[in-house]
Amino acid sequence: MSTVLSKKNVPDLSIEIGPIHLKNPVLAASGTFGYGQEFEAVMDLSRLGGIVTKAITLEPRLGNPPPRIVETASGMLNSIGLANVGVAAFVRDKMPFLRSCGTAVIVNVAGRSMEEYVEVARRLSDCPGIHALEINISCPNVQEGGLAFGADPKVAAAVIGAVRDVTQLPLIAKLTPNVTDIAGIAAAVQEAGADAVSLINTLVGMAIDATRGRPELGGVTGGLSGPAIKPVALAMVWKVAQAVRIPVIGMGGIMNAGDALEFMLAGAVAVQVGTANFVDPTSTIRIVEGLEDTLRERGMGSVKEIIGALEV
Amino acid sequence: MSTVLSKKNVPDLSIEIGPIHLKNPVLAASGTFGYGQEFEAVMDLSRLGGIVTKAITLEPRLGNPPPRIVETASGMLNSIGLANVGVAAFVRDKMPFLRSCGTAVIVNVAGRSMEEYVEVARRLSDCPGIHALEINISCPNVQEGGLAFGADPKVAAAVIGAVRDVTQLPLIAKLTPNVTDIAGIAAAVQEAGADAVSLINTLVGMAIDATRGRPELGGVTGGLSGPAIKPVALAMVWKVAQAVRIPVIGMGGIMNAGDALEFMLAGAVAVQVGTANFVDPTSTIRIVEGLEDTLRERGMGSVKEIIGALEV
Amino acid sequence: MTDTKTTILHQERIVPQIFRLCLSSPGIAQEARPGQFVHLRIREGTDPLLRRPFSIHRVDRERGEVQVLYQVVGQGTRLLSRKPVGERLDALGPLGHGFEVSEEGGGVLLVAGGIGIAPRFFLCEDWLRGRAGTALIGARTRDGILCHDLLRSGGVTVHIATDDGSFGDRGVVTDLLNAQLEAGREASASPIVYACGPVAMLASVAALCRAYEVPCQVSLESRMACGLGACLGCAVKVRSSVPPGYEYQRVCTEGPVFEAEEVIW
Amino acid sequence: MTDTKTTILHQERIVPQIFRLCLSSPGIAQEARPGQFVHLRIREGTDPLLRRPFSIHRVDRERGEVQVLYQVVGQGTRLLSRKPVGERLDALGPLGHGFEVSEEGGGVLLVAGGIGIAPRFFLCEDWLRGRAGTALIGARTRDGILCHDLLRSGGVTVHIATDDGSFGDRGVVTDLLNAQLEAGREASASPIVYACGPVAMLASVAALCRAYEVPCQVSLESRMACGLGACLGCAVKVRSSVPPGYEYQRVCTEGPVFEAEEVIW
Ligand SMILES: Cc1cc2nc3c(=O)[nH]c(=O)nc-3n(C[C@H](O)[C@H](O)[C@H](O)COP(=O)(O)OP(=O)(O)OC[C@H]3O[C@@H](n4cnc5c(N)ncnc54)[C@H](O)[C@@H]3O)c2cc1C
Ligand SMILES: Cc1cc2nc3c(=O)[nH]c(=O)nc-3n(C[C@H](O)[C@H](O)[C@H](O)COP(=O)(O)OP(=O)(O)OC[C@H]3O[C@@H](n4cnc5c(N)ncnc54)[C@H](O)[C@@H]3O)c2cc1C
Ligand SMILES: Cc1cc2nc3c(=O)[nH]c(=O)nc-3n(C[C@H](O)[C@H](O)[C@H](O)COP(=O)(O)O)c2cc1C
Ligand SMILES: Cc1cc2nc3c(=O)[nH]c(=O)nc-3n(C[C@H](O)[C@H](O)[C@H](O)COP(=O)(O)O)c2cc1C
Ligand code: FES
Ligand code: FES
Repeated sequence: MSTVLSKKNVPDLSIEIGPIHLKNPVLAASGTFGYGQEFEAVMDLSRLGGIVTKAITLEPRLGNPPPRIVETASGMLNSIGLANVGVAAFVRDKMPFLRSCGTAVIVNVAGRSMEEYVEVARRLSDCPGIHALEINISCPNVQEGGLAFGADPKVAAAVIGAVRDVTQLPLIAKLTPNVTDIAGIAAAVQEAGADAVSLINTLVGMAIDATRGRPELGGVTGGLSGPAIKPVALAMVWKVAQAVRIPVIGMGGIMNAGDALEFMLAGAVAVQVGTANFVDPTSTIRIVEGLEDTLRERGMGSVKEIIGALEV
Repeated sequence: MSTVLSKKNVPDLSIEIGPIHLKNPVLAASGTFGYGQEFEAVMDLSRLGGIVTKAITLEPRLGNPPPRIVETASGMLNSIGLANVGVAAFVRDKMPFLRSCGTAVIVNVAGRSMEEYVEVARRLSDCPGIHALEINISCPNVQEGGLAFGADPKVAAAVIGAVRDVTQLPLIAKLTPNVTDIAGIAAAVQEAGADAVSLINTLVGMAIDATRGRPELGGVTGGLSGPAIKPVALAMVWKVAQAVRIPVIGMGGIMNAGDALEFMLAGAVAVQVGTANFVDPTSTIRIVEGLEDTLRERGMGSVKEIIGALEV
Repeated sequence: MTDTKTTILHQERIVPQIFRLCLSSPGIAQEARPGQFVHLRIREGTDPLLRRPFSIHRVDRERGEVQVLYQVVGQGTRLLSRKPVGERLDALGPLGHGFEVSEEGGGVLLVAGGIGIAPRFFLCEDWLRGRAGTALIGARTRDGILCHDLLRSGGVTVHIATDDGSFGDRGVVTDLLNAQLEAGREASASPIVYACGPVAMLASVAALCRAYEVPCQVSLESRMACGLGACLGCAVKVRSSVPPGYEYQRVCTEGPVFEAEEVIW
Repeated sequence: MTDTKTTILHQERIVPQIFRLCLSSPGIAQEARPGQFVHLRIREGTDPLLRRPFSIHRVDRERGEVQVLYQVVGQGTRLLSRKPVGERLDALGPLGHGFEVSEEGGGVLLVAGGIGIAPRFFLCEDWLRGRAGTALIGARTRDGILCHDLLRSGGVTVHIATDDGSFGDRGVVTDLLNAQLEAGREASASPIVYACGPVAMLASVAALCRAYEVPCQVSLESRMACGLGACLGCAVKVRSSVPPGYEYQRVCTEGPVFEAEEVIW
């Protein structure tokens, strides 16, 4: 009897992103959680819905010259520039730990060319323990490609289509907000075979040191993230959720469970938490707990009841 | 002798926006300063570089249903919806006061159709005391038109071209940030005869009341303004200033003289101050004073020395 | 209108979540009229960004003091409640269009729900001295009933209702109003009603007053940015004689006090 | 690593713009090593959003206390300086890779510019007890010379230089270092140098040490987001044996203390 009751009191946080089953809808966002290990000392990683890795490219990349970050009002700009160990070292040195975390592993894939995306995806397909690939066609911090791939629906679809051909892994297309019509791009990657879309990546932004008359960032412009961009992210998630059939993963400025709820009400099946990890490294877990509390308070059995439940 | 010295100590803040001469580069932004009169009790309006009015349409407009505003992290969303008295009442009831303010008057023009823009501009051309028209092809808060006009370079150019044909007044095209390539749109309106561009209007955003599961705004989505968007605005101003020959007026999250300097370093000839007027109604004057102090500290004779002086 | 760096003279918690804040501001104290509000900048920096509006609860013109009675409902009011005595506070005010108090009619009926009592008090002090006044105060529980002692000692007849019956009658404040209006009708004494409180309550009060053909002024709230009439953010829907039959007015300028029958609820 | 709600035990202004903050945090006090830092969340809300890193200045392991010595340079440090005793502060730490202290060599030379003295002090207390140590402290004026008394009473020989000659020698701290290294060469005693201060000073110190072939560790600063090695935001350029001859390392993880000759200035 008591087990039944207590079972009833634990709301079901699990969700599906196409073929991927997640124990809860809270993922750590790419580029903000390293390769997972960096947060091991402060939290139990197995409580996460999943970890999205820093972008992986074919060769190791050093990234952009410093300064790489600067704080802005309720946000931050970064111009890290896809610094990463490269796919070979990732598979060899980082995957063993990630595989052991007890949570879903989603690898963020970036490239300078269509061929690079394809090759990275192909190599990751052979690596056990990867639950999905997030194809980053939206990074604003690299000169060649990156943003260009995600800003045009045809090019975006071509990249996703090409990657689709070489891997069985579920594909999540990560979209850029720096476009006129994000819903059109979402629809295009859906047609090209994406299993889900995730949005938003950072907004292009800039900060200037007025005293020295120079850009604050080594990369001159950077990507804006954090609470400042939440309203923009939410509007785009809502728009995209109405435009596509595939699941939408929402992100942008999520700091707490209330923010996560807003994205899920707007139609996101899951959320990613980025900048918040820097402010409070246990943000993701606080959000999981907060969602659980909310469901309990509202007497809801499953987090799925919230998805897209916004009354307009 | 002393007059010469003191004269030398007063830096020259005046600037030109194409054919318009302004006593200083600080304007109150459209929609945030009413028709000027609302701020009369708290400040000396003649100290402003200029006032940009709330958008004027052909007929009076009631605007969107409340709630019309909601605060977000370091910003706010508005869905006012171009509520205004209409061009006839504006000319009759609002211009007499504006004309007497001792500052430049720029009228923000909006419309549902190309014809409406043209007709409003035509009627304003006959009204004395207007220094320029700011053609608002970028309002995100109206269903028909508004955003659509500013999101496509061809349509944007067509609107500006059509208005150009009916008025001798200097034309400032106000651009939306909700596009993939704002520099392309700036170039298009330049070719169509705009004397200047101003940017950015608000970013499309949304907020949700997670408790009630409803949008916070009566208009569902709204326009994001305030310090949160400053990095986005600055990046766009910098980009556009490099892409066009006509003067650029920068805005988006300017709260103090330091912010204004950042925009001018990035290439803005003048700035507009919007949301800051709500936080401190004397913001514009504080910024004028702050610019003056900065020039004096740096021993600069004219504010023009700062424009576009960013070292990248 | 003055935009002055006021100083916090004292601040006390009256009941859980409700605070009384006393500011030194001779300019605002001098000019303020019942029903007007002050627009407070909670703290420096950009979070929270906008000011917060609060009715003027009470003024002491001689000492140049202004009081606000407020409830902690979110980040801004929570931060306000933690401010120490002596701190400076940026206040804009007095703003808005207050109560219109007519000298005629059969007495004044004040109706207040919860924190809605705040502006009511200034009204009593300022205008009622010596005149017959009745205040009807409602809240969910005993803790929500504020200022009744002060009102009584000011010569006002006070009736109280709480949802749970923990103080005064069990019921809602509109029950009290109904009784008063009914009694008034029997006595052919038509009062003026001044109401402030949650929107649902105000709508009921307005409906009752219309039914009894009694004039009623309500004090409305809405989210505000400028507080000066410039942003049009605080719009409220009111009747209009021209199509489409309604228009929007600004709570900060045409209001916060409106004739109840003008408002479209 | 602990992420603990610490309490402010005391906070005092030492000279204008420089404050000493003492936190209760047994966990951090226990684990901290010289050169490591704590990452402090300045206040709730989103402005400022990110934490601020500060070197651990001193710890009292028995009492579970951690001290930070900081200079007010912007919004975050200004807000920190206003925090009252008793307030909770969210601290992440100890973070980073501190000084490597070798047991050999001819004595220890500490070089500090301005607020760069902060981590130096912990180093002295923790590692130097009984060993020969010399501290070279530089600042623009007298007011910038900190902790010299404390160091002296800890048995450290202290030399001071100020730009304006208001305290110690007139000149810069690298002049003092030059003299020390020259004297050391004559005595064939090669010291280890530990340096902390503005980047320009560190670069000069590194150049001098290289010229004298003396090992040198420098403590670097950079803007930080996570402090945990995850964001790659705190990158600093260091030499690498593989093309293109350099790479980026993380100040929060591989640093803040680096071998001076690794750093590309
Ligand atoms: C003319 C006027 C007079 C007022 N007088 C008083 C008063 O005397 N005492 C008092 O306690 N409160 C009064 N209010 C309400 C008060 O302004 C809000 O409670 C306050 O702004 C909330 O700020 P917050 O940051 O704590 O809450 P937030 O975190 O901003 O919001 C918390 C909740 O309060 C709601 N809210 C926010 N701002 C307003 C607003 N301006 N009006 C109504 N609801 C709002 C939000 O929608 C949300 O549900 C008045 C409002 C107006 C417009
Ligand atoms: C490992 C490490 C240890 C440090 N130890 C100390 C210490 O013991 N005592 C001390 O006073 N300061 C120390 N600092 C510097 C301190 O972190 C900054 O002064 C502080 O973050 C500034 O915050 P703010 O909000 O007051 O200034 P802001 O308003 O953020 O900036 C003001 C100025 O300081 C610069 N700045 C901001 N953040 C940093 C940063 N992280 N590093 C360098 N410059 C920065 C900005 O570019 C700007 O010019 C340390 C920094 C690092 C990385
Ligand atoms: C420091 C930093 C590095 C990032 N690196 C990547 C990346 O490598 N790949 C990617 O797809 N997104 C990257 N992002 C974007 C985030 O994953 C996320 O889309 C964005 O920050 C918005 O979410 P937030 O506001 O919660 O941070 C990065 C963001 C930050 C702040
Ligand atoms: C309440 C409000 C109303 C606005 N109305 C208009 C408008 O009528 N026409 C227009 O071109 N821009 C309008 N804007 C946009 C501002 O003029 C400005 O472009 C934008 O707010 C960014 O500047 P800021 O961050 O300084 O506010 C409005 C902005 C706000 C906040
Ligand atoms: S709050 Fe701006 S018009 Fe009322
Ligand atoms: S601060 Fe994030 S990696 Fe160093």
